[in-house]
Amino acid sequence: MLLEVKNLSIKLPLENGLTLHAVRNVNFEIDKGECLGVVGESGSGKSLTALSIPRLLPRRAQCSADTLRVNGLDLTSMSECDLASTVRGTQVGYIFQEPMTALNPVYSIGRQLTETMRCHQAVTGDQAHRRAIELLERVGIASPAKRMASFPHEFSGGQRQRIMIAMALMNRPQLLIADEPTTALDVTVQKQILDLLDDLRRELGMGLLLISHNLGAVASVADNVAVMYAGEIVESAPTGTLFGASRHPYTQGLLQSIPDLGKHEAGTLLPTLPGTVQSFYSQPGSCVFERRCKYAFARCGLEAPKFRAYDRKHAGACHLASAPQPEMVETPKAMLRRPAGDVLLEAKGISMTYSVRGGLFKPRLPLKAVVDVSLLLKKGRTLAIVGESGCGKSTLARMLLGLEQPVSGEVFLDGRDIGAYEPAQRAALVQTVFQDPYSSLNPSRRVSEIVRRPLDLSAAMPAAQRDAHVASLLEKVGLPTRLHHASPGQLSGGQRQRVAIARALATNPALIVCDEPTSALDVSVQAQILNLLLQLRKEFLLTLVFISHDLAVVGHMADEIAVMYLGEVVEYGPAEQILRNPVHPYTKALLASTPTLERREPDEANRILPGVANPMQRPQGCCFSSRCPYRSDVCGERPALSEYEGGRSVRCHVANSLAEAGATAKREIGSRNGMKTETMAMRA
Amino acid sequence: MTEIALTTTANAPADPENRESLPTRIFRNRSVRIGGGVVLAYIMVALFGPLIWTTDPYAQDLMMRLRPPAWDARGTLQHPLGTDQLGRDVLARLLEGARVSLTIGFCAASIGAVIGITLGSIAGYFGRLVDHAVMFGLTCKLALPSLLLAMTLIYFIQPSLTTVVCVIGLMHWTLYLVVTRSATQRIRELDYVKASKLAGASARQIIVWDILPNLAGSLLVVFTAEVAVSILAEASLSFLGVGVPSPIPSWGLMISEGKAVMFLNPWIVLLPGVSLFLLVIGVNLLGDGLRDVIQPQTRD
Amino acid sequence: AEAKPADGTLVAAVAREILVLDNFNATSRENEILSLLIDDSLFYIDPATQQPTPLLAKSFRYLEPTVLEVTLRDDVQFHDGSNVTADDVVYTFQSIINPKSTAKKGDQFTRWLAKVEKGEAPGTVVFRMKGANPLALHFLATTGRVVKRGTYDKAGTPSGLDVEAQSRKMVGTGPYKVMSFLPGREVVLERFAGYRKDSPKGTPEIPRIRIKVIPDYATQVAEVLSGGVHWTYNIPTDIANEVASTRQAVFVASPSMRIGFIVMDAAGRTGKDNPFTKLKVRQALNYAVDRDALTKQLIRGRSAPAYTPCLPIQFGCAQDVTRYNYNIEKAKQLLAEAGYPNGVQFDLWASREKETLEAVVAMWRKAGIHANLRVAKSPAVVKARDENQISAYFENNGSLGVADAGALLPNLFGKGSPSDFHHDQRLYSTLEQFLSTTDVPARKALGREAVSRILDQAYWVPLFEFTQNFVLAPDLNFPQAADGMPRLYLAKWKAAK
Amino acid sequence: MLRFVTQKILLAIAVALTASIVTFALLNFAVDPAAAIVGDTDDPALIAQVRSDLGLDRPASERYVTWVGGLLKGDLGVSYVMKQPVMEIILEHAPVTIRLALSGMLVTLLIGLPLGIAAALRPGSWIDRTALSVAAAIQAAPNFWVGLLFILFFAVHLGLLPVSGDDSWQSYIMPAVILGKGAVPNVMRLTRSGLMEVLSADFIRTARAKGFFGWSLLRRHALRNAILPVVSVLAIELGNKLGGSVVTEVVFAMNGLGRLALNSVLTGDIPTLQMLVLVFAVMFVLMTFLSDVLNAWLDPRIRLA
Ligand SMILES: Nc1ncnc2c1ncn2[C@@H]1O[C@H](COP(=O)(O)OP(=O)(O)OP(=O)(O)O)[C@@H](O)[C@H]1O
Ligand SMILES: Nc1ncnc2c1ncn2[C@@H]1O[C@H](COP(=O)(O)OP(=O)(O)OP(=O)(O)O)[C@@H](O)[C@H]1O
Ligand SMILES: [Mg+2]
Ligand SMILES: [Mg+2]
Repeated sequence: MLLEVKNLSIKLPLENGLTLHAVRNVNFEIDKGECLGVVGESGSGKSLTALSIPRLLPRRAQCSADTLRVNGLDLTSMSECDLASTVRGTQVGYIFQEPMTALNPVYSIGRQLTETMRCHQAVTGDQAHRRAIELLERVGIASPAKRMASFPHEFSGGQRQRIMIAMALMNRPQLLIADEPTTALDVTVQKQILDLLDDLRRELGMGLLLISHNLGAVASVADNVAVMYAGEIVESAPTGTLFGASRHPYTQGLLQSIPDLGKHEAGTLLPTLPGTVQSFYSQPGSCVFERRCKYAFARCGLEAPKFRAYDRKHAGACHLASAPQPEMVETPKAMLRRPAGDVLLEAKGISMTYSVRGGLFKPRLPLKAVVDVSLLLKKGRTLAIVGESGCGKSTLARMLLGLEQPVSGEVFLDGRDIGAYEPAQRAALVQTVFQDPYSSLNPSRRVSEIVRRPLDLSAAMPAAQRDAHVASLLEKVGLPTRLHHASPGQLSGGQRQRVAIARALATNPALIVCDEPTSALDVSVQAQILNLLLQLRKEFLLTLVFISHDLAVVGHMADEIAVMYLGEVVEYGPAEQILRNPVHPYTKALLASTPTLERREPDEANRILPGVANPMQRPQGCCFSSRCPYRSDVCGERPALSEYEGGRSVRCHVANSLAEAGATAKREIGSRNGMKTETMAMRA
Repeated sequence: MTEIALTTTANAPADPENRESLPTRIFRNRSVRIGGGVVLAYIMVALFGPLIWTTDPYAQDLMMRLRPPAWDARGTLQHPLGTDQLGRDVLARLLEGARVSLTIGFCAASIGAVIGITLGSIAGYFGRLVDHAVMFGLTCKLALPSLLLAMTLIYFIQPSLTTVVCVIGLMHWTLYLVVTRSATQRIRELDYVKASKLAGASARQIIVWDILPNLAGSLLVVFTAEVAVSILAEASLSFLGVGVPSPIPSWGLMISEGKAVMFLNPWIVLLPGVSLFLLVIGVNLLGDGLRDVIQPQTRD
Repeated sequence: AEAKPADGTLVAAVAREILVLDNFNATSRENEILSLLIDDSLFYIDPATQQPTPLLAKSFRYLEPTVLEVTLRDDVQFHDGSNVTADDVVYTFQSIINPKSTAKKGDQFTRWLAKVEKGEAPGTVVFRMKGANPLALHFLATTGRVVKRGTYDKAGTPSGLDVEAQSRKMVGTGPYKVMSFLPGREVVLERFAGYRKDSPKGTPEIPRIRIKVIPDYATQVAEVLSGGVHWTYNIPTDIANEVASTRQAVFVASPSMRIGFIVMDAAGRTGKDNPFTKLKVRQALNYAVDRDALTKQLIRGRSAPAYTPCLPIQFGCAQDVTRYNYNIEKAKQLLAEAGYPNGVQFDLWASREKETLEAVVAMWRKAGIHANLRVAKSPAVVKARDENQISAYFENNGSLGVADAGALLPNLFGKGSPSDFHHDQRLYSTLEQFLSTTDVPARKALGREAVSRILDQAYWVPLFEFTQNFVLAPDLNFPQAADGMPRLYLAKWKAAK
Repeated sequence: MLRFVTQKILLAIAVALTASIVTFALLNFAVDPAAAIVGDTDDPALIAQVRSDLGLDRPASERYVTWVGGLLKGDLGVSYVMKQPVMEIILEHAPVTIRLALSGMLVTLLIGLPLGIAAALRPGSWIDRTALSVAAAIQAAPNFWVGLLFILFFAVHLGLLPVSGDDSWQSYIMPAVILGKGAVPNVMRLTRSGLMEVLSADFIRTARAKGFFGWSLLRRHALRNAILPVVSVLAIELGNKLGGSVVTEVVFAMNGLGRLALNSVLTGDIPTLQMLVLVFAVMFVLMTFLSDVLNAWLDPRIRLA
């Protein structure tokens, strides 16, 4: 066994005197060349568990384990000095979540790479240098010899993550721990990094501990998966078993609440897990999932279930004798029918250019954040905007909201230029819900004040009625009454997002622009919020602009989709059409990279080229040409947005030939859906 | 050897149940308690001291000059802390001096606050040209040697308590400006400000309702720091003879006037010096404590 | 402390900056002290008699009451080794009275000196005065230094003169010569080897003198205590006493010939209704000051009460005149009579002597005189006075070190004086005569008349004679003089015990 | 880079110009220096003469133009009081202040850095608490008061150091400590917070995961990052020290720019004051420039961005 962890517990004394029992009785092991994926929601103790292996926990953390062995070395009794010289960086390589901050910004990457080797092995600088170049080459950094002298900030996030991987591999470790290595990255890059890790582990025969909150990411790489909840492993099994035949109610709930193309019908309510993850300040005397479990019975509240084996490699902690049957949520048929009304919002060729300074010594340069975007949204419809980070989604949203004036082009709201509205008039027509629930509520005000503010500002409603209206809104978004006058600091992310939604509804607007409303939330909470939005959309007859980088979420919500790349809309049309038969190479790549719970055959044809979308260095001509697998000479010219069948428009020179190939893709998706139904049937 | 704080995902909610309210945390802080106690004690002394110890701080008694404090063999109980070179009661002057120092500290810091916060929020909120203009003003202000200017202004305008307060206030607004501006710039970009804008709030409404309340803590910290700085500035200016005019019993002036006889009568500089020192340390402790509680991330 | 340094250098500290070396172009006391060291004048004031005695001069005689002939010695050298000649003397005084000269002391000469020329006999110089002047020798003694011919010449300037020529470098004739000078910081002097042995000033003993500017008394005192400085003056008595009590320093005091007084607006410059236009009010102020307490208990040192507007040591300053002895009752009564039964109220302006004046104000208060002491920098006081905003202010005057009331009263009470707050025609003419009569008994009578007039009219409140305090290193011997002029060339180190 | 430098120079000129106008206005409208210059004598004729000699009877705006014109020609004016070219006076006084500021800086660093590092390594420990209290005390003790106590104790009582002056290196010891102490809390806190922040940074965890620990971790990965904010403050602090040495120089009777400044105020020596303000302003701008450049040199993010 490469790594054996038995009965690992971690306690954290907090400043307010309590002790957080962050990780309790965790057991797992990894064999040589094997990959264990650990999944769980935020705060479930994944990182602490991983950090405890090379004993990198915070100093005040108290860690105890019956066994903690790497490659036969007992780590529990080792001194700090021995650990540093024999385990860390040599036996165990570690990759951290944040590629932006995990490298020291003031030293060149060459120095950071070579020092890893030189501090452990008697090698010359030259040898280390060569090894570093070799590894950089292997992880896919172009012209590595030249880039050795570069500093971390000169690389993109994906490149930095590759450098981190190279650094972890410098001393040929037996075990590689990757703590959310792709969370901060775009899906296309995420896919590349995960594939790289998978290749490397097979190639080098390393053990890999892959931590993620993204079940799809783990599904594609791991051999075995452990699900953590509130500091405990509640279920562990081989990947196929876990995703196909999970037995713990939490795992099941989690798997169902993730919108998945093809699994959930667009617009239906998602099965949810109520509430949020809990923290424990003492050894729990009950099942940790009891509070949120639909199947909980008396025993669950009295006794913590033992971690027991269901099967040879399948184990879990639950009192239920047999696996519960996953149930489907009924969606009222009315919710699915979305009538299209008059045009509510229209953008005509809007662009936004910022001027940014490249550096202290550099002059300001223009940055084209949004380029020539035209959209049309009818009352009652939902338009989704999707694209990777930095492609201009939020900027576009700000222009649609009238918060910023486009440098060229116009936005019409209800037939009138949005700039021509009085602020109060505009507020009654359009509102927004933001991405980050932590910055969208004023921390120095109470929840009720925050929701009341738009009413006070518009003064449309008599002051006496406002409080009652606020209470009814908060009721509608499902915020418990006891929190109506709480300050935002006391709310969880999901609750905050509910407040933000209530605020958006306060002036009873026709249009709500949601800028990534769920991307900061855990999957179980994400499902709650998506459901809430779906319900409200019905009840208030809302028109939505829904922004996201997650194609699956978009697919679930949208009637129409606009795919953005580097500020341009590259594909725009009805949702099913685009998801079923993407035409633009970028849409194709996006779809191929979106993690799903099944293992998918690598789609070599649509493998996007490595690189980054840098708005400061836009390629000549087609904005996607620098990463496009179908690139040819014609791409040096900017393609026009041309119409295709089904009311779809695509901005690509080779769209015609790709549309042909779409037929095959359609069939593929069809068969996948078929398989899906099969599995479900089997479980039933 | 070193401690690393685990960066939990920034979004992990602080456990709601285990958050104490800000006032509770403030009052539990040891620095706040000690510093606050000292400051409170000084305020009490300044308010009520002269009512209890009614000796006139300006009355001279030429026969009773340079008496040491009562515990010295040559001291008298009539002047518990002795007398100065003009035979004035040191205790009475110290008590009066507390009024002077506190008045100057609080008033000057408030003047600075009004200037700095106004400029800072305007510059931070509107950005661009306004910001450039304010920042240019700030650079000029920083470039001008403020002590030198303060000396010149006070000396030539006519040294008086009001002049000193105004000039010191005028010299100490930069920190407020910097803090307000950067916080405003940061908050301006936050989503809740955009939400307010979208709800139709005007710039003034946003600054007053959304931005400034969130700065209250930081500004309070700056304010305490500036109170200490102003008190010290007044003392220094008075010491140099270009501050509060005599015979007003400013501690700095008392030290300046007493320094010639300090070799044999060290209490004459020690007493006002210690009073000044303790007050400033109290204010600073209070400020540090507040900062620890209010902005734990920037904890020193 | 073992103060005497190995090389015998005397370190003297002065509070005010010495900015120029040339005493013609300076007005401060520090420059006078320095000038006595580096310059010899035609005459000098004998510290014992306070009378002018020939120094560079061999002898003198009046050819006429307004024509003075001075015979020069032929053995006097400048610091550069050249001899002092009649040409040098003529050049010196002709330059200073040149109407285009801007030298600060020029005024003091042009007031009485009309022309200077070479005498008929070799080595003689003739001074032609504007009128008979009883103080001519005094002035030549206190300010009559001699420079080398051509020193101030500078072509191209409007006057053809450069009054700053000796500001930084000095070729003098005194017992010490300037080795180095950092304006505002220090002057280092060294004994002048070529100084004539039989000079009445004597041969200095101390080889080097370093005059340091230390602006602060406390620092000066600390320096003396720690042995870094051996000579300081003007230290307030309190401090001096204290320091002396440590036995690490010695306190000596001498008279100063500097009188402190309060000027009241008898002329109604600030308005006809001001209380000081009433004689009784002015008298009340005079009666309500306990000068003895002031000098004996507060100022101390060699301070003495002043009952006359000049000092007893000064010629012409009669003492058998009206005397306002401390009498509160009388003061109250006078106030009541003047129509101020509830007392008077006014601002008393001053630029120095704050503590003393606070004591005076406290004394007055007992008689119902409520003065609000306003201490301002002297320019501000002067400005306010010249703009007629001041009805009473404190002033002091050192009579240029001349022991004669003629060096004091006409300057302050004479017509056109900025401190003329009386506009008394009778006094003007008395003083005019006092300054132009050379006959001794007649002058004495005129002096008495002026003094009594001033006192009878109570134009001033004379207060006290300043004390001249010195704090010295214990092993320094430094003789005092009645005029309070520090003569550092007389200092000696005491023999080691 | 060229742009950056030009911009900074333009800014410096603008700042200096504004500063000079402000000072000129303050000084020339508020003050009549003639009386102050004449000194003890108060002969109105003499004052009037001085006034016209100095050209003070001309309108202030005209004088300002003349003054700036002089500056451009390299003629910085002549002191009213000392009758010496102002630049000469300033150059004469500058060495003392520069020496003082530099030695003060040294004191600041020698105390501030080690304390800050020690405190950051053991947050919450007695070292940390002591360091913080020391910083608080240092900050609260008024310079002039501590200076007097130092003189009282070290110079007069113990006779170890000279009371005042600037003629030997010993006479710089006490003033340097006094001047240096002011910035100690700042530097200490910055070092402490900088280092603590760095130590909790992700890249330090990376370095630990690579097998670094203890001193080598600190030296190779933490210190440089932690020092960055300190460096930029130091340059500004040096500028402050140059301009803020008035009290120290007065207490220790040192002939530097600070005392020159006080004297110029007291004597109404406007040309010197104007020049001093200008010199300090230019110095400040220079120092900020220096701090920017230093930062850019130390921090590749700024250098190469
Ligand atoms: N240094 C720390 N101090 C206090 N509490 C901590 C610390 N580090 C982690 N925790 C707490 O321990 C629990 C588990 O944290 P951990 O970082 O292991 O979660 P995670 O599963 O990695 O979450 P995420 O997905 O957000 O990274 C959380 O409740 C967290 O708040
Ligand atoms: N105010 C601004 N000034 C300068 N550049 C900006 C500004 N706002 C956005 N940008 C730049 O414009 C580009 C688009 O930004 P935008 O926030 O719209 O992207 P996004 O698609 O919302 O990204 P994310 O998914 O990370 O939220 C980015 O390169 C960003 O750096
Ligand atoms: Mg984590
Ligand atoms: Mg965004």
